[in-house]
Amino acid sequence: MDPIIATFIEENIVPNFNYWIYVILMMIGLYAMITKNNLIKKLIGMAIFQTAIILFYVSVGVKDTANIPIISHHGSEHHQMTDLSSETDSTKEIHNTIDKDKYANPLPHVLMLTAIVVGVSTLGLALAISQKIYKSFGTLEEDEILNKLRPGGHD
Amino acid sequence: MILLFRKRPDAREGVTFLAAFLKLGMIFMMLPLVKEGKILHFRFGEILPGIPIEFRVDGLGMLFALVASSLWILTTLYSLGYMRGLKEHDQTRFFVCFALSLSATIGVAFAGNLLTLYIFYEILSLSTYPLVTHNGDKEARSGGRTYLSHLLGTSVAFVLPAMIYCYVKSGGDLNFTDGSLLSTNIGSDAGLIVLLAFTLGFAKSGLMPFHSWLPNAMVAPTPVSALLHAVAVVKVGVFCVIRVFTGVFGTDLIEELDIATVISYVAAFTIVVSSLIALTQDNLKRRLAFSTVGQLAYIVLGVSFLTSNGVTGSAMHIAMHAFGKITLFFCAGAIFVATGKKYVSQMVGLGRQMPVTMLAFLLGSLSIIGLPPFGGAWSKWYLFLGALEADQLAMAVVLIISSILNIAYLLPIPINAFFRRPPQEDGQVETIKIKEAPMACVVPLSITAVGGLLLFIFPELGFELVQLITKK
Amino acid sequence: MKIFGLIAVLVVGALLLSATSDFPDWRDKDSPANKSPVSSFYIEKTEKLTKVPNMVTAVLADYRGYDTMFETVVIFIAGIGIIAVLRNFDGPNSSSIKRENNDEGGGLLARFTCSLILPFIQIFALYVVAHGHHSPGGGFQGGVMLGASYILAALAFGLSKAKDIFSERRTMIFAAVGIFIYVGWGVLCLLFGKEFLNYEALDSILPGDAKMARSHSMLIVEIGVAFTVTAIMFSMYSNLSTRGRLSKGL
Amino acid sequence: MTEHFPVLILLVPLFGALIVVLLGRERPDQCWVTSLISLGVSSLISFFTIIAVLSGKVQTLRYRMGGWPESDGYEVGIELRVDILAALVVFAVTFVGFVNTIYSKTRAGAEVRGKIPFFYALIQLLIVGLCGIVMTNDAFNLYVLIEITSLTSYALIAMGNRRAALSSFNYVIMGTIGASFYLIGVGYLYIKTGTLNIDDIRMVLGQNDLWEHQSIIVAFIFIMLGVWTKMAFFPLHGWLPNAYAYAPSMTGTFMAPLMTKVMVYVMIRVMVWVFGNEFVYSSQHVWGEIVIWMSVLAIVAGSLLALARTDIKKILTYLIVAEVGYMVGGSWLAEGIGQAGAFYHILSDAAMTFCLFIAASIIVLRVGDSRVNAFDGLFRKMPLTMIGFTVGALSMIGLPPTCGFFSKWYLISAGIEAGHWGYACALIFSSLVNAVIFFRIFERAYFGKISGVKEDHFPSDSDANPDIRIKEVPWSMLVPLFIASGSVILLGIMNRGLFEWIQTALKIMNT
Repeated sequence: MDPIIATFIEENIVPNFNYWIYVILMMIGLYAMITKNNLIKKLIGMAIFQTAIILFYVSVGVKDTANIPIISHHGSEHHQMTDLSSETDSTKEIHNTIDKDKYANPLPHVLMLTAIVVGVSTLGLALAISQKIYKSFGTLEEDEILNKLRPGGHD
Repeated sequence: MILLFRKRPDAREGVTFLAAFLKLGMIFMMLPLVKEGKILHFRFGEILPGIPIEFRVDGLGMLFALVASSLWILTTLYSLGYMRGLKEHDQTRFFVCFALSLSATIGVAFAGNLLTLYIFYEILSLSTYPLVTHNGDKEARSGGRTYLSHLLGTSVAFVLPAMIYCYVKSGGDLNFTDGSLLSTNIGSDAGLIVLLAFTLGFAKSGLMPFHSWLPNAMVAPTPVSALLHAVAVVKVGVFCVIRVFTGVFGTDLIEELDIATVISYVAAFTIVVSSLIALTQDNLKRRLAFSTVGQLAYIVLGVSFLTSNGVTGSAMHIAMHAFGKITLFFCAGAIFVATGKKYVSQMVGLGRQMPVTMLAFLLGSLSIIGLPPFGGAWSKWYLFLGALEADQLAMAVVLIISSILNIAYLLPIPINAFFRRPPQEDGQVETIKIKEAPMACVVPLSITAVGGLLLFIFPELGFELVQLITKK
Repeated sequence: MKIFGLIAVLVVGALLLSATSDFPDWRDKDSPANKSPVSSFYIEKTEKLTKVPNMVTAVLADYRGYDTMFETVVIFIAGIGIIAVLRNFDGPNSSSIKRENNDEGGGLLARFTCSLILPFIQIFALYVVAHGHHSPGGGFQGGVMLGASYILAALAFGLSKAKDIFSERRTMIFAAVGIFIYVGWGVLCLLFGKEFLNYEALDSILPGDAKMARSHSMLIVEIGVAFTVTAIMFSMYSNLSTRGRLSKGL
Repeated sequence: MTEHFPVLILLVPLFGALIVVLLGRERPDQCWVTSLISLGVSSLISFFTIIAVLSGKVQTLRYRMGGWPESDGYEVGIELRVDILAALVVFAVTFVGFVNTIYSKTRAGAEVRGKIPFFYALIQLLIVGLCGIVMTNDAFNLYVLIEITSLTSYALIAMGNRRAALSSFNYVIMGTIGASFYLIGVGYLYIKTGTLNIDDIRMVLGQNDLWEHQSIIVAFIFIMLGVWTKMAFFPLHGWLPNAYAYAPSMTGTFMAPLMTKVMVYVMIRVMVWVFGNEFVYSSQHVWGEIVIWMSVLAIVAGSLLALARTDIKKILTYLIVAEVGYMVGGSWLAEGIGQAGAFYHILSDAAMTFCLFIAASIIVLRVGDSRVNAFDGLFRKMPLTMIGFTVGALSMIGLPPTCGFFSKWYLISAGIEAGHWGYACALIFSSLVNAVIFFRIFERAYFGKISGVKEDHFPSDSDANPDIRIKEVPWSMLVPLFIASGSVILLGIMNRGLFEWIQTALKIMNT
C-alpha cells in the first residue's frame, strides 16, 4: 500500500479511530436525515445521528487500565462504620486512597444518559407527529405529501 | 411651552382657532428675546446617548415659525369655508391632522438637533398623509402612495444614514451649532455624499429628481395643498436643507470642501425644467405645484451660494413665497368652490365673475414673479446679489430666465380672466353677476395678498431675524 | 437535493475529522477531559462526600441533579406532547375504553409465560432502581424496565386490560407525581435554608449525617425519576401503538 | 431571599405545569388560572431580579445547584448565572408568557379542543426551558434546556392542523440537527478543556492558550451552526415560516417573539462568554466577513420573501427571518456597540413581534381570512386592534419613537463604525421594504371597502356604521395587545438607560 496513506493511517486514524467511526456514523445519519424521502427513514437517520454523538462522548471518557466508575473495594464494613465515619474519614482516606486511573471518567456517562433520554423523547414525539401526518395525508413519502398540498397550500 | 404646540385640538374649529392663536401668541412672546439675538433652549430627556429632544429657537426658526403659524390661522379660516362649502366628510379627522401637521412644522422649525428635526419631519409626513388622501378615491390613494413613498422613502434611505454617519463621525453629537458639526477631516467625497444625501433626502424640498410627489399631492383638498405648498411641508423641506447647510456643515466647511456647486447645479436644473413644465400644465393646481418646485429650488440655490446675501435671500424667500403661493392656492380653491373650475383654460373671463379673487391672484403672482412693490422682490433681489457675490453668473442668468418663465406661466391667467371675454357668453357681458366664493374663503386670500404687499414695505423684521444667522 | 445533501454531509464530516488530529489519543488517561480536576474530583471525592460508590449515580443525581431534573422533565414533555399531538378525545370511546373481544393480545402460551415472568421483571426493575447506588442502575433504567413490564402485559393481555391496571389518568398522575417527588425534594432543601437540591440541608429529617442525607436523597429522587419514566414509557407505547385511540392495541 | 430568585423563576412555572396536568381535562378554567398565576408570579420574581441586579450590591447572581463549592477553581456542580442581560431577557420571556396567557383565555377552548391542560403544561414548560437557557452557566445544561424548548415547541406546533404537523416534522429534523451540532461543539470543548462550566471553559482556553487549535475552531463553528439552525438564520430558516404560520395562533404568539430571540441571546453569550471577543473578532479568522454578508443576505432575502407573500402571518414570519439577520449581523460586526445594539434589538424585536402577532391573529380570528385583503376597512371596523397593529408596524419600519427605530439606529451606527456599508444599506433596504409592506396594508385598512358601504362615501365623522359585522374582540385579547404595543413604545423611550446597562454588562464580561 502506498506508504503515505500507510503513515497517514498510522498517525491519524489508528490512535483515535473512535472519532473516525463516530464521524462516519454521524455522516450516515445526517445524510439520511437530509435526503431521505420517507419520514420514517429520516427518523432512523436521526437515531443513528444521535447514537453517533453518544458514542463520541462515551469514547472520550475511556482510559486504559480503567474500570467502570464504581468504587470496587467498597467493603461491607464501610456500611457499619458510616455512623462513626466522620472521625475515621482521615484514616480511611489513608488506607484506601482512590487511584483515579482505575476508574473511567464518570462525567461522559452521565451526560450521555441525559442525551439518550433526550433522544428517546425526541424520537417518540417525532413518531407521534409522523403518525398524525399519516392520519391526515395517508402517506409518509414527503414528495407525495407535497403533491397533495400543491393545489391547496400557497407554498 | 413647546408642549403646548403639540396639543391636538380634537374638537372642532373653535379649538383649532384657539390653538392657532395660542401658538401665534407664544411665538410672538418669544420674538423679542430672539430679536435680542439670544437663543432659547428647551431640552427634554435624552433619548439617545448624547442626543436630547431639544428645541432651540433662533432667528431662522423664528422666521419660519412666524410665517407658518400666522398663515395657519388664515388657512384654518379658509379651510373652514372650503370644507363647509363642499360639505366634505370626516372634518374632525381633517382638522386633527391639520393641527398635528402644523405642530410638527413648528417642531421642525425649533428643532435643536438633527434627531429632533428628523422625528418631527417624519411626524409631518405621516400626519399629512390622511390630508392628501382625504378624498379617499382611487386617484387620492395613488397620489398618497407617491407622496408617502417619496417622503418616507427618501428620508429613511438618505437622511437616516447620513444622520447616523454624522452621529458617528462627530462622536455622538447632533446639535446644530453656529459653526460646523463635522470636522474638516472628512474627505470632500464623503462630505459631498453626505450633503447630497441630506439635500435629496429631505425630499419635501422638491428638488428633482424627487419632486414628483408634489404635483401628485394635488389631489388633496385645496386648503391642504395650500398648506403643503405654501406653509408646511415644502417649506419644511427647504428649511431642513438650510439647517443642514448652516447648522450641520457650516458654510465654511462646505466652502472648504467645495461641494456646494453640485447642489446649485441641481437646483438650477430644477428651476428651469420645472418652470418649463409648469408652462405646459393646464390644471391650475398642477401648474402652481410645478411653479412651487421651481421656487423651492430658488431657496436651495440661494443657500448653495454660501454667501450671506444668498442665505438671506433664501430665508426671506421662504416667507415671501409662502405668502405669494398661499394666495394663489386660496384663489384656486375659491374658484373651485365657486364655479367648480379646475383648468386654466376654463378661467377665461372669470375676472368679472370673481374680481376680488382674481385681483388677489394677480397680486400673488406678481409677488411670486418678484416684481416690486411686492415681497417677492426682496428675496429675488438678495438671491441675485448672492449669485453675483459668488460670481456665478450662470446662476444669475438662470434666475432671470426663470423669472421670465414665471411671468409666462402665471400672468396670463389673471390677464385672460380680466381682459378676455369668456367664449360662451359674448354679448351679454353686463349680465354677469358677481358670484364670489364664501366669505371665509375670500377674506384670507385677500389678507395674504395684501400681506405680500406689506412684506415689501416692512421687511425689517424678517431681515433682523435672518441676520441673526447670516452675520458672523 | 441528494447531491447537495451529500456535499453538505461531506463538508461536515471533513470539518469534524479535521479536528480529530489534535485530539488526545483514544484511551489516553491523561487527556484533558480525563485528568481535569472535575473528573478527578468526581472519582476521588464522591465516595467521601456522598457515601455513594457509584459515581455515575452520584454525579447524575447530586452534582448534576439539576440536569437530571430537566431530563425527567424532557421525558414528561415527550409524554404529554405525544398525547397532545396524537390523542383524539372526541371519539366514541374517548373517556371509557370499551372492551373489544378481538383485542385479547397474544395466545394462551404468551399470556401464561408473561404472567410467570412479569413479577420477576418488576422485582428486578425495583432492585435496579433501589440498588443504583452500588451497581449500575438507577431511576431511568429501572423505570424503563418497569414500563417495559407493563408494555409486555399490554402485548400479552391486550391493551384494554393493561389500561384497567394503568389507566391514562393514572399514567398522567404517576408522571406528574414523579417529578413532584424530585422537584419537591429540591424545594424541601430550599425550605431548609440551603440551595435548591442541596440535600445536606435535610440531614435533620433523614437518618445519618449530612453525607448520608445526600445518599438517601439520591435514592428518593431516583424513585421519583422511576415513577415518571415508567408512566411515560407506557403512555408512549399505548398512544403510539393505537394512533392515539387507546382502544385497540396492536 | 434574593439569592434564590433565579431558581424560583424556574420552579414556579414548573410546578404550574405539573398542577395543570394533575387538574386534568375536566377543569379547563382552573388550568388557565393556574398557568396565569404561575407565569405572573414568575415574571414578578424576574422583575425583582432585575431590580436586585441593578441595585448593584450583586452585579451577578450566581447560584450553585446542590450547593457544591468549586474544587480548586472548577465548578463541579451546575451553576446559574444571572447578570443584567440575563435578567432582562428572562423578564421579557416570563412577561410575554404571562401576557400571552391572558390572551389565550378565550382561544384555548376553540383551538385545542379538550387538550387544554396539556397545552398549558407545554406552554409553561416552554417558558421554563427558555428561562433556563438564559440563566444557566453550564454548557451541557444549556443543551438539555434547548431540547426542552424544542420538544415543547414541536408538540405545540403539531397541535395545529395537518400542515402544522408537517412543518413541525421538518422542525423536528432541523431542530435535532441544530441541537446535535451544538452538542458536538460542546463535546469538542469538553475534550479539550475537561469542564462544562462556561466560565471555566473560558478560563482553561485562556490558560492553555488553545485558541488556534483546530478542534476549538471547529467547536466554535459547530456551536454557531447549531444555534443558527435553531434561530432560523437565513440559509437554515426553512422550518420557521410554515411552523409559525400554521401553528395554533396562541402558539405562534408564544413562540414567535421568544424562541429566535433567546437563541440569539445564546449566540451572543457563546461568542462573548465562552470564546471571547479577541477570538471571535480576531483578524486571522475569515468568518467575520462571511457571517456579516450572510446576515445581509438574510435581511434582504427575508424582506423580499415577506414582500412576495400575501398571507399576513407568512409576512410576519419572513420578517422574523430578516430580523434574525439584523441581530446576527449586528453582534458579529464588532464588540461594543454592535453587540449591545443586537442585544437591545433582542428586546425590542421581541416586543414588536409579539405586538404584531397578537394583532394579526386577532384580525385573522375576526375576519376569518389570513390574506392581506382581510384588512379592508379595518380602521373603522376594529380601530383599537388596528392601533395596536399600527404601533407594531411602525416599529418594524423603524419610525421614532418606537423601539424599532432605536435598535436600527444602534445597529446602523455600529455598521458605519465598523465601516461595513453593506450591512447598513441592508438595514435601510429592509426598513424600506417593511414600509412598503405595511403601508400597503394600512391603505387597505384605511380606505378598503367595508362590506356594504360604497367606497366614495364614508359615513361622516361618526364611526357608527350600521352594517359593520366585525366587532372588536373581548378585553382578554385587547389588553395583551395594548400591553404589547405599550411596551414597544416604552422600550423606545427608555432605550438609553437599557443601552447603557447592556453596554456596561458586556464590558464587565469582556474584561
